[in-house]
Amino acid sequence: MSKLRSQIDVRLEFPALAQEVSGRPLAYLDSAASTQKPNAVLAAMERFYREDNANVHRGVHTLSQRATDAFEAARRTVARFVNAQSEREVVFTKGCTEAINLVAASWGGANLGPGDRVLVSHMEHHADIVPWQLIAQRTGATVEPFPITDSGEVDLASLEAMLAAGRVKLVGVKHVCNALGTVNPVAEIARLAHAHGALVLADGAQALAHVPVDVQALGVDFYAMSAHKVYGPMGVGALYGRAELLEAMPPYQGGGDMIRTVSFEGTTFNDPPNRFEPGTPNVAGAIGFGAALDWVRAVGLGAIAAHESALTAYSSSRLAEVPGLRVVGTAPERIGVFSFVMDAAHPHDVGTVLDRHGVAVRTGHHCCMPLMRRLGVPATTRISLAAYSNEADVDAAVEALHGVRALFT
Amino acid sequence: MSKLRSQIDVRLEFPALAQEVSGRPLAYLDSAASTQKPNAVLAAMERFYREDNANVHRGVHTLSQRATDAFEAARRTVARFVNAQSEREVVFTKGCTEAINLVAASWGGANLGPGDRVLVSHMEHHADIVPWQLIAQRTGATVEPFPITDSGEVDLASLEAMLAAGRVKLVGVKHVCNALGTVNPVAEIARLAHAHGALVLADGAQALAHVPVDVQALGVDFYAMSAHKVYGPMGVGALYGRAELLEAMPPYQGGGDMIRTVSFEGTTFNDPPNRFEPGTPNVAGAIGFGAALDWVRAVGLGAIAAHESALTAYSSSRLAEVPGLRVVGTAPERIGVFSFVMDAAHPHDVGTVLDRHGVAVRTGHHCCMPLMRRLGVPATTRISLAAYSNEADVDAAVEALHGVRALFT
Amino acid sequence: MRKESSRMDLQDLYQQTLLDHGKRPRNFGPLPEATHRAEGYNPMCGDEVRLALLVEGDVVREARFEGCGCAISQASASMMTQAVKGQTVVHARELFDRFHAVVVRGEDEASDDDLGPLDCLTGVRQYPNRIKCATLAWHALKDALEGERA
Amino acid sequence: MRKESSRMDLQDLYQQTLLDHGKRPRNFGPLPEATHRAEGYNPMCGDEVRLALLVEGDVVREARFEGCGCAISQASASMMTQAVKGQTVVHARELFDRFHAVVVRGEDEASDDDLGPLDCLTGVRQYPNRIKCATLAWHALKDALEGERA
Ligand SMILES: Cc1ncc(COP(=O)(O)O)c(C=O)c1O
Ligand SMILES: Cc1ncc(COP(=O)(O)O)c(C=O)c1O
Repeated sequence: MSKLRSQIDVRLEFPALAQEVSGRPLAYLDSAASTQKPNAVLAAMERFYREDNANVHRGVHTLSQRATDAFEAARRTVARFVNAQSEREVVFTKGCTEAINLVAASWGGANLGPGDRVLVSHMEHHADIVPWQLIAQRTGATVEPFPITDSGEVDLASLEAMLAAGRVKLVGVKHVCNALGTVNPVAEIARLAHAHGALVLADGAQALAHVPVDVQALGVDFYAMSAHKVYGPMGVGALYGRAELLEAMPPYQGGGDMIRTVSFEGTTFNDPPNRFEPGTPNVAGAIGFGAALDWVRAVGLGAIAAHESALTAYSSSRLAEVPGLRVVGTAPERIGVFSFVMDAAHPHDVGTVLDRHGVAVRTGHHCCMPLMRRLGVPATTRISLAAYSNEADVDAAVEALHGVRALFT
Repeated sequence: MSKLRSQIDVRLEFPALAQEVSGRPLAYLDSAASTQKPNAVLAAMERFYREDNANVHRGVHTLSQRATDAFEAARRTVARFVNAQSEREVVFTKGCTEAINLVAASWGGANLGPGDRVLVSHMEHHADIVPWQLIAQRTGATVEPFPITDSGEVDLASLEAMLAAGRVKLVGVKHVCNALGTVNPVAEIARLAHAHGALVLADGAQALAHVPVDVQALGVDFYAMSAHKVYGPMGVGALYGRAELLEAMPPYQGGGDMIRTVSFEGTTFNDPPNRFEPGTPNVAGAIGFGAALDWVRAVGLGAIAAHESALTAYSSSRLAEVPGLRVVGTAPERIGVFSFVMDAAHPHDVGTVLDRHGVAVRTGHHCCMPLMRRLGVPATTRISLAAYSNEADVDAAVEALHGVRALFT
Repeated sequence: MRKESSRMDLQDLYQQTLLDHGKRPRNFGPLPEATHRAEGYNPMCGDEVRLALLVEGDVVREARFEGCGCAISQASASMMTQAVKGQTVVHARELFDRFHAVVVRGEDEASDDDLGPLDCLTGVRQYPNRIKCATLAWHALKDALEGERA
Repeated sequence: MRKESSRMDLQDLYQQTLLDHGKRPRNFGPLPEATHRAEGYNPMCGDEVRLALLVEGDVVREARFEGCGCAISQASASMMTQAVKGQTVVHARELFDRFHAVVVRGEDEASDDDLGPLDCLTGVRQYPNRIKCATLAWHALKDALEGERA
């Protein structure tokens, strides 16, 4: 089967792509916001609801056992996908944002004090900044940005100097930048941080679908994930945490399943990961997450990355054809994400015009206001690719960008 | 159309019910743990993923606009279902447990101090107790149980005396008890609490599917909900909060969409409900929640309640036939939930035997350890009914219970 | 397979007058002698309008704005300042109400007196996610008039 | 439409010996002179086993338990105490390993020396959600032997 042929097949597995928008075939170039879902993922969730639906962990009956088995199998799938040592290191959450908030509230609440420092890169997502600001407010710690270069890469020398200044308890960094596409040197950052006694939380929201993730090789202490960014459903994600760290962390939220015994005199708590999963989990969501990772594995992350890399090169050269268009973020290590500004029009107007050409892109600050300010742009238009993206999508975008120029100049 | 006929039709809408377990037709009597989902709910979510899937709020493109419209329509559906004054009083959460944790962390964190008291009933769910214990630990407040009677009803006189003793900031109570089926006099509790300057949080997890909920008539300040207990999907729920309370509450978690501006010098926050919804929400889940409430409305909550009430009476008399079986919780105001103990066998063994008769029930403490201790039982077996339950389900359970006696005596 | 309306109506949104105001906004700049000020900010897209009014007696003598954003938000601010300059405060408030009714609530502008040159902003009604761009400056106007004197 | 195995195998789980031990547990009661103690608790169902051992030299002289729970957890505790009483500590540990191997890891008991009277506890293997009931007392045994002298 030729490469092109298999690419066509992959695309057919995504029902949402087979539609017209504004009278044109949809060119969905907003995968960094949320990926489309393949039939395999939808079918796995549908099957669960039609055959096995029940609450988990608490039931002696067959459906509950099946639901529990499927839920725990999904946990093992996530653990294996990121090469955790054990599935007990995987906590299911609502998404990547909740995973980071969990660490900030539980680990941060117990381990940060006045004068302690949390460093996050200047290109971080709001989800990597604000949870730490909130806990810092409560604990007296500070949250400081470590610098990035004009090309959109972390400045390791500055990071090291900031670490050397002392009292850094944790370094937070995106594995892959949603706004620029930069793949950050997480292993190197972890090495530096650990050398100075700080932990590392990597935000893997944009990584999982595009680059191999091995939490042990990266050497990270925490790794946050969202299913909906890797062909899975919304409303579910996961936190990887090193076993001994999770072990020592106090509860994050209270409720059923996270307890051992409850009384008004004193409540005791369950072991991880249950300690951090109060209440009914999103069982169908976890199953969909597992099915999504199975799908990626079956298609092959290597094949996907190769496809995306070729399409990234193609996009690069096609975008260069559009006069007055400037891509921001030019790190050599990057995935298929292009943030750009145009002389002719504001990103918001670009987005509207593109939509009327059937091209879906994101415009704005991409939840990275400090990065936008750092790069001196109020906002950008962003094109982001996935396994199902193809040259026709990019062509449609480029044609529409010419339309923008025609309309506004 | 006769009543029976329409009941048969309702049942046919639930695909998971049409299966055999242990060679018998499944008798699903564990709806209080999680209800089954009608086709309409599954179809609404499937349709979203197949046609409109995109992230919300942040996009200028058509799919994102459709997703946002559907998400906000679901919010209005929830608001109308519980008669909130405005949809801005409805915050989407992961579930009922998260809704309560949100109030405890945000409102509690800002409003509780040393010596302040939170009262929750002795029959509360762990989700209504532990979040308050966690925040009490941080703030120096105390969490105290207010008593219940032997029949499983709240003791209003004692509650009033405890309120009169002063410094009560909030009263937490389940609208309907998941373990006993008791419908608590929430409006009366709210009246008492407000007279003493305390707020009221009602846990509506078990109410929404069975009794009419009008947050304004109940006079509650907060109302917590789970979609999966009312024919909706897992991984989504909602918090109703009075507008002026939500307005004044600090953020709960940090991330995208909950902010106005982010910078390392200082971050400002969005208005409710967005302030409390960081990150990508469970859009498909919210849509499924809305579809579930639409389904309840279409079938008619009155018709459902009448059906369940008749079946509750039937179950009562059939269970009375089983020698050595004692139902705990005999409040006159109750829904179709039966917790019982048997002389012959421990609940856990009862559950296993019933499962082998195709009957799905819950056994254990039902996340109500303090209640179990209060009633002097280590655990119970629980049968719980829903709109799709029928006499055959109850008959199968009673036959299996006779089987338990035969096996163990 | 879903079909959406074509993109013919882009011209309805980006009419020549609007594009012109977007590119060369009128009344853009500081107004140190302002008596009323307000800011509008759209966190979704980062559009910003800082409005300054000089009100003498009942009359809006001068209106200027600064800020940045898309063509629609800038054009809307530009045209709004033109529309209120020299008008009474009462009339400016009426203008806000009318604009709001037409653009947000979708009331038919023909039923009332028309919006005159502001008409070209009503194309935004077909673009729900752009309505806030068009109303940003108008909300700043309302806030400025309701606020304390600067 | 899914089919599950029938309920014929209930008899495999609830064998007469097990039911008998469940109803009239042996070695039930306090052991004030115990040298080793441990508790087992299953938060899922509330089963509780408090185990007390009197170890003299290398030998488990006495083993008693208290607690409450389902037939399986109580019978398992009862039979476990019978099995270890009078045995060496080393043998008690081996028994734990063998029981664990058979019941949890599902190894075929025939491949090794058989479990003797404990055999009737192996029916639980068909009931994944009941395995913890059967192993509760055994984990308490392991903990007690590993723990400090009381
Ligand atoms: C009364 C009550 N409150 C709270 C909850 C927790 O709901 P969830 O697990 O959906 O968060 C439940 C269900 O387990 C319940 O029955
Ligand atoms: C880098 C990064 N981190 C965190 C998030 C937040 O993920 P979610 O919204 O799924 O919680 C996103 C997506 O918006 C992201 O791109």
